[in-house]
Amino acid sequence: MTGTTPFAFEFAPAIAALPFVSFLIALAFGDRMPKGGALGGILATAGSLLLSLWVFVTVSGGSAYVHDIHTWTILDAGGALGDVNLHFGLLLDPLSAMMLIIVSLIALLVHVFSLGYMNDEGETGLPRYYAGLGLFTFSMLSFVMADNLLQAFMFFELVGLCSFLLIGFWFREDAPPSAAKKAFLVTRFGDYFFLIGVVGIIATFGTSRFAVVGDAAAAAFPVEAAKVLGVTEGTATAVIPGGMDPQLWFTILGLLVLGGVVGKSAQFPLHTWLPDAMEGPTPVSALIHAATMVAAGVYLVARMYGFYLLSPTALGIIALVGGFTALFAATMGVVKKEIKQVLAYSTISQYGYMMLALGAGGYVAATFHLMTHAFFKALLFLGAGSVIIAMHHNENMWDMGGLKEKMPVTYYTFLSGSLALAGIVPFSGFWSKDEVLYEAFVHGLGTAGTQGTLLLVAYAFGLLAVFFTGFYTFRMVFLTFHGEPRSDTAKDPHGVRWNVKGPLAVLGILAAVVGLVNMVPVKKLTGANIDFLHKWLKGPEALKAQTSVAHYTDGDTSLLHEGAHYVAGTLAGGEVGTVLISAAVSLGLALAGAGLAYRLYNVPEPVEHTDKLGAAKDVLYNNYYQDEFQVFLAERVTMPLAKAADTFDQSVIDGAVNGVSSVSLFSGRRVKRVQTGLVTNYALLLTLGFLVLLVAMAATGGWF
Amino acid sequence: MAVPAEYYLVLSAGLFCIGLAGILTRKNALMFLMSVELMLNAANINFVAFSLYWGNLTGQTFALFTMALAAAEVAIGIGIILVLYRNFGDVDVTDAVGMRW
Amino acid sequence: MSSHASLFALGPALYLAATGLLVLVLDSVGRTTRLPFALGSAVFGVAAVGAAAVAAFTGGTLLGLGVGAHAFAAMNAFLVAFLVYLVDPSGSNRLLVASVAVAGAVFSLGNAAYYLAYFGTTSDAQAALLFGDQLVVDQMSLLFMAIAASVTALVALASYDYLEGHAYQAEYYALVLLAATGMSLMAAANSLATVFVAMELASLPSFALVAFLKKNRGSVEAGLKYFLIGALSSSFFAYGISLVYATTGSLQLEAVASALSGGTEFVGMLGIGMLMLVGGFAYKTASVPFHFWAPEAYEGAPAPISAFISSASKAAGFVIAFRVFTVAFTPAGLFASLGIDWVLVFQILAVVTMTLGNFAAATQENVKRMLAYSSIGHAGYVLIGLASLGGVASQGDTVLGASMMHLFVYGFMNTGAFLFIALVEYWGVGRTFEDYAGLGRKAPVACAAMTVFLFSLAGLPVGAGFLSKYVLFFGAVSAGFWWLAAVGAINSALSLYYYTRVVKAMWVEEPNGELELQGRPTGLYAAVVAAAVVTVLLLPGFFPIAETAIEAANAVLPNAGDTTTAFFG
Amino acid sequence: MIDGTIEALLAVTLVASFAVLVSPDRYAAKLATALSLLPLAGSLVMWSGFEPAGNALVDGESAIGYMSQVEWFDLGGITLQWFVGVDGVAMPLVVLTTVLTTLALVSAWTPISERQSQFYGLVLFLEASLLGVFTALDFFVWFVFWEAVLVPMYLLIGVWGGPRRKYAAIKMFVYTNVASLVLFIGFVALVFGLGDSVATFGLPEITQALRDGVAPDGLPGVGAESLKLFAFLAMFVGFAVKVPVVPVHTWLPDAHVEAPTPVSVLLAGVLLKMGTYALLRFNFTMLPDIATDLAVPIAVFAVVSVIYGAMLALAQTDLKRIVAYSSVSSMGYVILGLVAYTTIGVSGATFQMISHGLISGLMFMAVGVIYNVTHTRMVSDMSGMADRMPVTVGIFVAGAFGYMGLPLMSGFAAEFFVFVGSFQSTVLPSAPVFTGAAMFGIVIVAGYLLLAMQKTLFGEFRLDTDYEVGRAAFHDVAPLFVLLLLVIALGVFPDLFMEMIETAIEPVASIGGGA
Repeated sequence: MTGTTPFAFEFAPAIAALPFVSFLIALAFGDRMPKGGALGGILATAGSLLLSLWVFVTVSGGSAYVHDIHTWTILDAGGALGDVNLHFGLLLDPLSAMMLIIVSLIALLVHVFSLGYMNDEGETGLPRYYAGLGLFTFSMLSFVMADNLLQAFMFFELVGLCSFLLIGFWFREDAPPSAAKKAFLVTRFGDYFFLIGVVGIIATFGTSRFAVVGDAAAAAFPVEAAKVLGVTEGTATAVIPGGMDPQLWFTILGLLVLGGVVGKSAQFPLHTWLPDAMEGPTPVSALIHAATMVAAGVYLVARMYGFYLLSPTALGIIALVGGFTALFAATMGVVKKEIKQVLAYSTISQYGYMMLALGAGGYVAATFHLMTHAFFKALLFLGAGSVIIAMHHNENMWDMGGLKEKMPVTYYTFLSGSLALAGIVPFSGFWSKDEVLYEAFVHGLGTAGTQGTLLLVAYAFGLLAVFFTGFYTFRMVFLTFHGEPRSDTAKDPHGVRWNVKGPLAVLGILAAVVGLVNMVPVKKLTGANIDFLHKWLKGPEALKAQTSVAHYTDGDTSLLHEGAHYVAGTLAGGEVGTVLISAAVSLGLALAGAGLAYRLYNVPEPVEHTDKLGAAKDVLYNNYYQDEFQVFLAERVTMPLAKAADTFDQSVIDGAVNGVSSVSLFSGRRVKRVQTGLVTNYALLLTLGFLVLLVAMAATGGWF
Repeated sequence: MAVPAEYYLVLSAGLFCIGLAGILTRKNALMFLMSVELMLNAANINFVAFSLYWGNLTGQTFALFTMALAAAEVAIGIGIILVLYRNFGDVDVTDAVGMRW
Repeated sequence: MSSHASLFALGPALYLAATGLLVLVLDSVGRTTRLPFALGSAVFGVAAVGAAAVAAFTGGTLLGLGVGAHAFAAMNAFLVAFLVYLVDPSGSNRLLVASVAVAGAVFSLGNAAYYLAYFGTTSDAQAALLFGDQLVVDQMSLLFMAIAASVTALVALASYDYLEGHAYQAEYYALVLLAATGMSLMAAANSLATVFVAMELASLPSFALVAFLKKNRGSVEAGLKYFLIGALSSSFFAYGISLVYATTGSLQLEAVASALSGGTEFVGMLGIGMLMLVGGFAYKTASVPFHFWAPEAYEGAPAPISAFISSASKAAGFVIAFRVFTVAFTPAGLFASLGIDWVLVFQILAVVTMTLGNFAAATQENVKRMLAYSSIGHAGYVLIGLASLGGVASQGDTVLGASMMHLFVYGFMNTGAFLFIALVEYWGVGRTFEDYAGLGRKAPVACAAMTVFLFSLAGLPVGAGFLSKYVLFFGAVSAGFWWLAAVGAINSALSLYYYTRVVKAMWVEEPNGELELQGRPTGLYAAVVAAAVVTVLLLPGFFPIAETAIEAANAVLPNAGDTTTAFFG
Repeated sequence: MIDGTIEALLAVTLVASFAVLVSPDRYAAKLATALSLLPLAGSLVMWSGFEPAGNALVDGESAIGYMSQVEWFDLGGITLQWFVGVDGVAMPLVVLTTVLTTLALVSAWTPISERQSQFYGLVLFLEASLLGVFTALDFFVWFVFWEAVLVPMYLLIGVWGGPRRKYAAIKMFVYTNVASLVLFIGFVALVFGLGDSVATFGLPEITQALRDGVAPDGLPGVGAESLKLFAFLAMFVGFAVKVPVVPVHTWLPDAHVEAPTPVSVLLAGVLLKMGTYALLRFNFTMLPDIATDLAVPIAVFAVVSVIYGAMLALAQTDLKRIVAYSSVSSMGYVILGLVAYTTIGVSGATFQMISHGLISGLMFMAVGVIYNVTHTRMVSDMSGMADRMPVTVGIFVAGAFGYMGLPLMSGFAAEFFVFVGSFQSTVLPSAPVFTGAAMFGIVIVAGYLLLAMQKTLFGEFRLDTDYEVGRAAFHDVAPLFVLLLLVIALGVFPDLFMEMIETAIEPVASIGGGA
């Protein structure tokens, strides 16, 4: 940070505060306001967007910003750590600036879209809806701007709450509350590990700051960790429990935090909540369950990437989980009937890619894919929302067909998003996904030993998933828009208004072109310096602090090399050849998938071809029985255990308590029988008692 | 001191036990009362005997007290036995078992 | 000081006796002629004033103060009686005799309090020894005289309503007062002879009082059992005295102690004798195994008499036990080495008594009988005071004092509880827990008072019973007998259960059927409320009681209190 | 030396209690509520003017605010005294008590229709006793108040409770009384073991003596170390019942289920804290060496309480029982924080007392408001309550998330502090393992609360009543709202209490040798 604080940063807290105000307004006065509080939300998110853009511009001008806004509390940890300052703060750097724009933009668009999806459809409870959106936007933006892990965790949980509230928006029905519960619970399970991680990091380092910008006095845990491992020089302050090997301990901490990531970003095995979350209103799915909240996990890994880079094991696991999830979810997407279900599995799959990228050292690739995916997936969801409006809230694709002519705007924008999702050049998804796969490929090739093998396996998963992605995407497109209408509503769909079409148009364009910001293959081929995103994330020269991507990726001294020991390799054709081969293979697979979909489903009267899958069909329909497994865990293991505990508690523990009382009363009833009522008995007992005392005294007194 | 003190003790203990036995075996309230008198007199024997043994008058004086009190006790006792008879129609102490446990 | 002068120190006892006689006199006077009485009263009053004048000349000594106080009190008592008589010469004597009885008891109490204050404020105050050391008036005597007097006052006050419609009321009060006299003398008894005589003086009227309701089979049965067991116990006691006398040749307690200070060859005889003495005390205090009379006597007797016997009589029984064992059979260690470990006997008695009392009380259906058993339980608690004397010697005064504190407080809370029963009997409400259902709504004040008594008995801090019980446990622990305290604790918890049953019945349960209460008997109410107020006030005002009790214990324990002589000056 | 502040606080509350007891039923509710504002205001004034830093027991006079100390009487060489005052641990609890009492009184307006003056009077009496417990610094004074709490509690549950109120009330009464007796004997034995080195029952003096390394002389037949161990165990058992710690917890669910709403609020909100407060004051401040020796078993009890309590809550079908068992679970965190012996852990535990007081109060009140309308608390009986009572349900949901430890609410702050503190404990072997195990509670708590909410609050509205189910009255909802705001305020600004707590805890934790 140079000189005085740029003006934009002074206003940065308002980015989050504005939606919070809109939340309060919607909550308090929503039912007395036009549009149920939507206008406030639109204004607030628009304001946030503008401020985000301002911050973006300021950051690109070479400034970054860390600022403590509110000291939560200062804990006295004693010993080496001393006072632990827990606070809410801002970290504005290229990564967060980019993410701010994504979030506020999509939030704005979703607010607008909701006018069409919710207000125009005459929903009740709109103030609650917009309050939820406002609170979510606030939480998400605060999460993005967090300068420490604790704050990140807090808002990570809060977005979970908003997700819960919005999934369960239609609480009068049975399915949404159930889905909401599941969403919160499954992510909570992940957050459990995350929280241990946060606690562990704070207990280890005495701070949970992500980065040090400007202020050298403050410590940041990735920096300290690197010092402990000797990757960077300096004296570190860290308390490792039980004299554990620091490397191992950091890996454990990283994996614990990863638990939250896996939950929130719907990675295997905690992905099961996301498809259910589609019970929520579609704009919510677009905002929360596609573009932003689900991205929080990935964003978090990127945020503390410097820490993960110190642990090759953690990285390997991230890559493997990501690659596997990408493939695993994609296969499930191919048999789904509801349009939103397809998109849900697709979302899981795409976040798998991002995780793969992060695990493979592709920091920029992951971030890039995060951005493009945010746009095209939000677009697809909103498009699906438009279709759902048209279909009177029937989501079954087998009831659709031929909507292309009836709703051209929706169709073309949806197509744009689909092309991006499938990874067809030159749509945005191609560029980002290509880079993801490329990173995994080259690092897999170059890195020796198990690490490299692991990356190659993950790469293979990802590559295979490309084919399925192409297939399910276009199966969806063809079933929805092409062929003959297969139901009465599809013949005469409900129209949509500007408030639906507008956001679609914006996102449609973005989905098509946003990939151009980072055309790495083109750069490699032509040498043109058009990897703008790389440059952006790397930050201006003034900003090459620990947060910047340069530190992660550039050269032999980068953490990627020093910490994770990743080395880039190439195939026979050198770098350019590798780029080309990689791109060609993935594009080819995508086209193959799309082509298969075209053959099977782009017909007037498409039929299900799932029978050809044989035994695999049931498995896929049932999502690999993952839900069943989790339900089994909940209902057949946990509940009986709880009931058993309850029985034990009531019978044994409480039984003991009641037993003491019963025994006392019982002995009381026995004892009082001594009092027979016969005075001669009393005389006898009295005499006997006296004799007993006499004998006792004589015995102890040694009279005999 | 012709008779050793132990003999008096044995005598009084015997008397005491006889009285006690009477109490334990008799149901008639009057017999009960008489047995109590026997026991008190057992005490009196001791007092008188050991008064002699110790050479002071304390024991003898006390024996007088005991007798007076025994008389008072009997007076009260007879009164109670009287109302017992009126209420229960008998002087059998085992009749009065209205309260127990 | 001369024994004649110090006779006034026995004032509390004398007052009770005098009042008892006065009651009889008044009663007869009312029936025959009034004038002699009026004249007699006036003469008494003048005599009292004269005595006061004598006091003025001899001021400064215990004697002088004593005369002055008695004179003043006597004058007042007689003037009150006289006035009552003059104002309502033709009315029934009922109110009169009751008032006189109450007044006499109150004066007795005032007297005791006065002397206690004297002891408390005079650093070199000496105990008064009377009649060749046969009687002693020290703080312990006075404290227990105060207990007897306060219980008597409450009982007399309550009896006014309770006896409505009964014959022989004057005799009733006279018996109560004479029994109370006996109890006061028990407190002062310093020889086995006076102990025995005083005990009989207390017992004999009590027998008659228990059987006072001549046409009530319960009352008669109670009287019979009380009498029979009492007679049996007193023969045990007399025989025990004779054996002790046989061993030591003496009845006066200090003389017994000095005779035994070098040990004795008649260990067996002495041991049996002492055990028989224990039996006598156990009978008087309703301790196992001489307790069998208690449940029936308390249940069958008129409720005020139950209150009287279970509070005052029990306290009197304890005071002689305290005195005999701390003065005559001391130090405990000597007797333990002789093979007569009386502390052990009291430990056994304490444990068995409290356990039996509380366990039997827990399952009663009749409230009065429950209280009877609980009274046995409390005897067990108080026995801890004697049972802990063999431990840390310097803490003996704490634990013995704690026993006295408990008895003092017990005198109010237990009396109050039985008087509440009297109130309920007056109303004709049944005797079982079920019958008490919903009583709290009909008679909130009385039930609130009863709640105070019960919780205080259970050791909850709504009354001084909390402090006295915990000081007792505290003392036991301090003397090293934490296990006695633990047994007490178990029992205390159980007692909470059954006391609460009454509270539950009164406040929690719904009334079954029509519950109509006839009348608001002023005397009963006054007695119950007074007892409750004192019980509560003693909680913050516990200090004087504790101080007095510990000093009293200190005075009788020869080797205790070395570390605890410094009290608040 | 009499400061008069705390005396005034106690006296005002007691007088208010008696005034309400004798007032006519129809004025009792409003009168009690109005009068309860006096101690509330008093405690807030005390809080705002509170300055001392340090622990009342360890740092002595300088750490005690509003101190009064007068000798009362002497007992076996030990002087009993009137000794009251507050430090950074007691002050928040005093505020908690007054705040919750006022709110509980308001929440009683609807459900309590019979014998109102008695009810409100007893609640105020309860408040006075509770205030006494938290301000007393002499053992005997403390014990008087400690036991005095039971009396109004018994009556409040017994008279105004549910169908099994008699059983529940007597169980609570006797169970906790037994515990008191045990701890009494343990503590007194300890004090006597100390011999001449202590002359009073003043907690600071006893603490000082033990801290100065005065080894108890022991009692006849009991050595010094075994006496300390014995005293520690006796007190631990005694307080554990009150907390309650598994396995001596079974009185609590019964008491909660039967108690009327306002009483449940105070029971969960304040009474349980008496146990943990006492554990902190007695066991952990006075006998740190024993506490650290026994760290592992105590931590096991803590973890078992957390997990087992949560599992029990999962199995319940009565909303109140769910919240009751979850209290058992939450109080386990307090024990964990205490045994950690780090400043953060013990402070966190103290903070959790406050936080749990507010949140559990909120939850019980919310369940009560729903019950006022539905007349049932069985999960299976109702569905879709959100349809009819949107505001109440909204606050219920917020409170439930607070219970789950949602950030920016006090529960998260408290649990987080406890976790950090116990994680870095040097006293507790394998501290991270214990911490991690206990933390699993946050998953189960989410499980049962979400499940219960799904079944009762959401879904289609269904409730078999012969009357129209309407919204709750304003005065029913208002206290909920206030509590929610407080929970959030403490979640965002934990330093409202945390700072003063930490200054008071630091000397304690440093005894334990923790970081």
